[in-house]
Amino acid sequence: MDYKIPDIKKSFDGKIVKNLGNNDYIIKINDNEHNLKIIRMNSGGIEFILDQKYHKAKYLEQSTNEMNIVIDNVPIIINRHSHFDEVVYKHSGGAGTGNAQLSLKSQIPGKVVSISVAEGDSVRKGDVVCTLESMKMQVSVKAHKDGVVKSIKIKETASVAKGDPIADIE
Amino acid sequence: MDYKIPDIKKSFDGKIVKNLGNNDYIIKINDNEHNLKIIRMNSGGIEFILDQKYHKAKYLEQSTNEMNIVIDNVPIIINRHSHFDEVVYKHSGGAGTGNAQLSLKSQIPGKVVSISVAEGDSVRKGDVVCTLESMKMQVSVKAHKDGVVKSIKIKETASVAKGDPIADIE
Amino acid sequence: MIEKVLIANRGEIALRVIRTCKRLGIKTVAVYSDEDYDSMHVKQASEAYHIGEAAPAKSYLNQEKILETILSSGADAIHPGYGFLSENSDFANTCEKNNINFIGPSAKSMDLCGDKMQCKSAMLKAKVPTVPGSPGLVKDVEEALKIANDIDYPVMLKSIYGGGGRGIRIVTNDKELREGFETVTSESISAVGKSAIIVEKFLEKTRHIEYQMCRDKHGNAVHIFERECSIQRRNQKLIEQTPSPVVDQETRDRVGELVVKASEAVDYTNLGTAEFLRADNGEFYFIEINARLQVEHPISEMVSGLDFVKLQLDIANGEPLPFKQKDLKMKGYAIECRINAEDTFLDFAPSTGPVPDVTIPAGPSVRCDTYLYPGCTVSPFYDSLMAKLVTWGQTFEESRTRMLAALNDFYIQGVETSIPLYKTILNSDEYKNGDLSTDFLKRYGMIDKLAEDLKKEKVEKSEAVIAAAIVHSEYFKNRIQNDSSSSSNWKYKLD
Amino acid sequence: MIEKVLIANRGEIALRVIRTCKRLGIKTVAVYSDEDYDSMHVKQASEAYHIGEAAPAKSYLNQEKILETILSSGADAIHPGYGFLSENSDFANTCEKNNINFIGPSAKSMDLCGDKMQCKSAMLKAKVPTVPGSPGLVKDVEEALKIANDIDYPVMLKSIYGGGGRGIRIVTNDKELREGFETVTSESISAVGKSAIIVEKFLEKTRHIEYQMCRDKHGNAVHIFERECSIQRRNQKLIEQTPSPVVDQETRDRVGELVVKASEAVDYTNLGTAEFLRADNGEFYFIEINARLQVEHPISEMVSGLDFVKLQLDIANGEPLPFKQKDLKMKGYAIECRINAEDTFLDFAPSTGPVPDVTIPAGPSVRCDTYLYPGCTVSPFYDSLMAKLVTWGQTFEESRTRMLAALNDFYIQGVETSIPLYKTILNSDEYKNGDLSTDFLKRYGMIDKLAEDLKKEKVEKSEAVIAAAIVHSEYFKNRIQNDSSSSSNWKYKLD
Repeated sequence: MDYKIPDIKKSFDGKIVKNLGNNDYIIKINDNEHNLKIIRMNSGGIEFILDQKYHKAKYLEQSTNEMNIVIDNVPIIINRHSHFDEVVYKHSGGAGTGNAQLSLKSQIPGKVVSISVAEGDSVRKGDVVCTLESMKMQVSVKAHKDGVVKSIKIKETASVAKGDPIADIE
Repeated sequence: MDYKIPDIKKSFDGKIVKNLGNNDYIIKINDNEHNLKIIRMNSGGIEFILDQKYHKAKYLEQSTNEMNIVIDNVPIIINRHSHFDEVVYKHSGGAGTGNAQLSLKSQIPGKVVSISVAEGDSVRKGDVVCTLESMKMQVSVKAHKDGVVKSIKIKETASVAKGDPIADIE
Repeated sequence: MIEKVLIANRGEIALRVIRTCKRLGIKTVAVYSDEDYDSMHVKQASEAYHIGEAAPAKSYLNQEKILETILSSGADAIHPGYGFLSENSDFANTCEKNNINFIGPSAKSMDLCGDKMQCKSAMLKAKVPTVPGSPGLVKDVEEALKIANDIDYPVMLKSIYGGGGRGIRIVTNDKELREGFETVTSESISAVGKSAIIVEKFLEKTRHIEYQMCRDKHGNAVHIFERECSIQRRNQKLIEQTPSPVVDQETRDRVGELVVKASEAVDYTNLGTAEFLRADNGEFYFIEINARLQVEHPISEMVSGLDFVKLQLDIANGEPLPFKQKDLKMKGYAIECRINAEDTFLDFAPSTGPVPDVTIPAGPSVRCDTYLYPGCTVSPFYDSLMAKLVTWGQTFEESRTRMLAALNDFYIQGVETSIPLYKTILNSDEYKNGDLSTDFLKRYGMIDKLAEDLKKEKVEKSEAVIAAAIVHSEYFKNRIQNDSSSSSNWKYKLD
Repeated sequence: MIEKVLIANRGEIALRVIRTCKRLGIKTVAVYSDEDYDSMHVKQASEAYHIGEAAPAKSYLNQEKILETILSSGADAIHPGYGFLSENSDFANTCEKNNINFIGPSAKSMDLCGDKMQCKSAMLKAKVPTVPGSPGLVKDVEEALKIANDIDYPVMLKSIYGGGGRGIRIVTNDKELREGFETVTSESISAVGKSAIIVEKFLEKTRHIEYQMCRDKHGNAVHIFERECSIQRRNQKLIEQTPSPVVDQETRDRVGELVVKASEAVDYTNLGTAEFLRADNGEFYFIEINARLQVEHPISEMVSGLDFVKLQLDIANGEPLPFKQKDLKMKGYAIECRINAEDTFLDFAPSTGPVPDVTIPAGPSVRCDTYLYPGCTVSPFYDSLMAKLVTWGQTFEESRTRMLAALNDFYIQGVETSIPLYKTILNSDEYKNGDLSTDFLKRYGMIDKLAEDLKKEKVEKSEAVIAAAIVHSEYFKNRIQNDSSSSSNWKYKLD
């Protein structure tokens, strides 16, 4: 994944290279490998040791393209190119061909932020059906096929589990 | 409701007498009325002003008969006579007569602590079907009629909303 | 003897007063507005009374309501803190009439301190030097010319009805003065319909140095050393320190004697502050008296070892000072940073709102007086001071490095703060060298330095923050792509 | 010059050392066991290295691993804290051989301090009084009789192989001594197979008073006043204070001179502590030297204004002391309470586990050195000291009331603590009057007083706690009985 920090010219290409178990990972930022040990993590933040140095980060509001992180008390905004919406779309069956399943199911657990369609609406494959918040990120869930929204299975502010039906589209 | 504090001889009869709105209440403890203003409250604790004096209480583990409260940093255990199980039982239809509904429904939102029956089990009216935790209290949900557990609709550690089905009993 | 004090204030100063009272077994009564029911001073006081709406005029400035609360709560004394009613002589007078012990000077003395002209002439009578210039208003340009030549150019012409830079002119010779006199007069008339001009020596690169005054009801007076408060923005103090880098013991004693005279000149009782301008040539000029406990009092507490709120209570109780001037010894160095909710880059505009998370610094010789707690709110109705962060050291360097460490530890989520600016200032050579003046920020381009520092900090933290972002992104990706069984690689469950 | 220090310790003392290093720009290296990956010292250090399993022998006492970490991290010095390897002369020796600056005395001096018999004879040579008695083992009952008559009854017969009360007898005359000698000998033989008896004066109502020693590598030595540490349980200190209520300036100077002699007698360098017993008649007897920084060092820092960790680093760097004895002035009063995770009513048994919530006290002249944070764990593998709570005051009363206020503010959820006991002690007349002795708790029935205080506290809080219970119960009942619409009476949503 690519990351940019405003005010800093170079961009950062970062990924997890290896999971060593016991919460130890090797990550790569641009050309350099680093050891990373996760001490504690939840959707609000992470504590980790990077190359023998402890850091604490808070994840504030996140969108799919912008992350607002406070690292060691220093607030930094990061832009990322994530394509999460597309990945969710693909896994919900939207990118497949000839998928005739009735239910649009959630690919992630999350909280329903907003619902974009009403029962009886016609939707086209790829239309946004609802927006979920998960791990402080907002992700759109898109229709996996053309059809009519027969029933909506979720409510705003409610939580959905992975695999829960979001809507029936016929 | 009646309350007892170990080491203190007298018992306390306490109730809310009046809701004045704006989070102000009049409560009565034994023969004395007090003004109570709720500043903040959640399942973990409460902050309130009682007769012009601020207090902060944490609700630690609670069962229906014993409350473990830290008040202004002082830990105190309270015994109460609550009969919550019975109230839940009654409201789930158990105390009614001729109730033929299929679903045993949850009368409270909560987290499933344990499930006491398996599908196919025979249960008698009043048998404990599961235990829910709500507001740091554990409450038993009892079968509302005799029958066979046809299906269990909940999982351990999952959350249920008020009115969610717990099990079908036929 | 005071047994129950109503604190007619909020925020950190209310907490400051409560803390000492608690220790001394004196009961405290907090008052709060609609905005403050969830504020720390409500939680810490023995009792708390609601007194009205959020707007200060409807609550903390509502004299009748506060008086009523004093009487109904049975408080026998009132501590006004600073701001609000603290320098309101009407209110002090009302308290006196109702036999309520007002912890501060008498209404009469407060009146005198509050009238700048009257106060100045009291000082001149007591031979306390004030900024050279006209003793009062000048009647015409000829008088202005005469005074200007007496005190030497440059001088400042100032309409007492001006303000915000209007109706002020600095002139360097007779010709400029004649022109300036006309301009100032017409500017002032066009702005407020009237003009009244005073002439004052214009001083460059001045320092703001103030002295802690202390006088009991029996006339025993001491000063408790100086504080240098030169680092300011818009005439408001940001950073204070004691001792001042330009005050040696001889100066301290000499000016200190003037301070004692000043307190006598206005028959001041209890704690107060005598403010001076110090010209670049070393001369001290009295400006005014602040007739109350000062925001920056903790640095003086640290070097004197005294508890000023206790001292205030003792004086209010009519006790004689338990020490003489010679008993007071200054020990070490102290610095205070006023942690404001403001955006340095938006010309210090206030920044308000909820504070979901906060980390308060601590440690040996670190003191943080604050009303902040996780989940609190910085209200737009009141002033922007969230915390006073104070450090002490046996040397100046020790107090400075302790302050830097404490500033680094201080985290306030949700509002902009002056913390980053203070880190830049405390790290600057100009600050380290004690090269202070009231135009310090501009003179040394501190805001530009801050911008550079923030950029450097980002670069330093970039790898760590990218690491944090990677984990967040990868975990999230994993969550989307894999089924629940393979996500067990991730020990930590995210909601 | 030391630039990077490895701290071979954990908990609050590791944090204490890190704090000063940070301020001075010295890099710090933390080490941690499996149990401590989430500990505060890991988070605060510049670098952190894992060194092994939870059991101390496999981590914090693992000399090879620690040496390896010093070398691989590039640290040029090691701070041992207290406990663990701090008084291990083998380890100090290893460091010396590897050119690592061990912040403490030399291995040779440490050896001498560690051998009680050798240390005692060094003191006798230097004319530092030790507890009267046999200079070493007595060879027979006749020698014991002679010594007992020299030093006067009562005396204590003690087998050096005994322990836990066995092999000890207090005797008051010759007859008892003859009988006792036999009993002690046979008890010791039956218990451990051998016996070797010493005779010591039996002292009643003794106080534990210790002095801060300070000596540089050039032989300059001072003492930094005394600490009274008489309030103990099972010979472990609970509350310390300085000055001692029974040490006046003359005594301070007189015993202080002995302390300087003591440090010279064992060629001590860096900071250390000389411990004394003070008999009820006012005599001081040297007991032993603690060759390290002491848990209770902050109270001495507070009254001297010194940063002891900085002083340790400066001495380790070979710098001469920057002051002489006459420059050191004691200012004010300080108290330390050791906040232990233990159950007072279970004979002080350790109490361990997760601490979901904690509130750390703060305020003017309050210092709390602690590793606690909300969500941390008190480990059963290490000692029970969670925090050192220290307060200063211009008077003893000020330090005492500040401590009481701080103890009231201190909240630690999840484990039993010694906080309630300290509140009882600090409120007692015996403590206020300075009537201290090492059997203070028993002598004045403090544990019974604590039980009473806790009951009173419950009664005081009963209405408030019942109010909290009512709201909880009523809300819950409401939740069961009513449908969602009518529960809107309740503004607050409970999960």
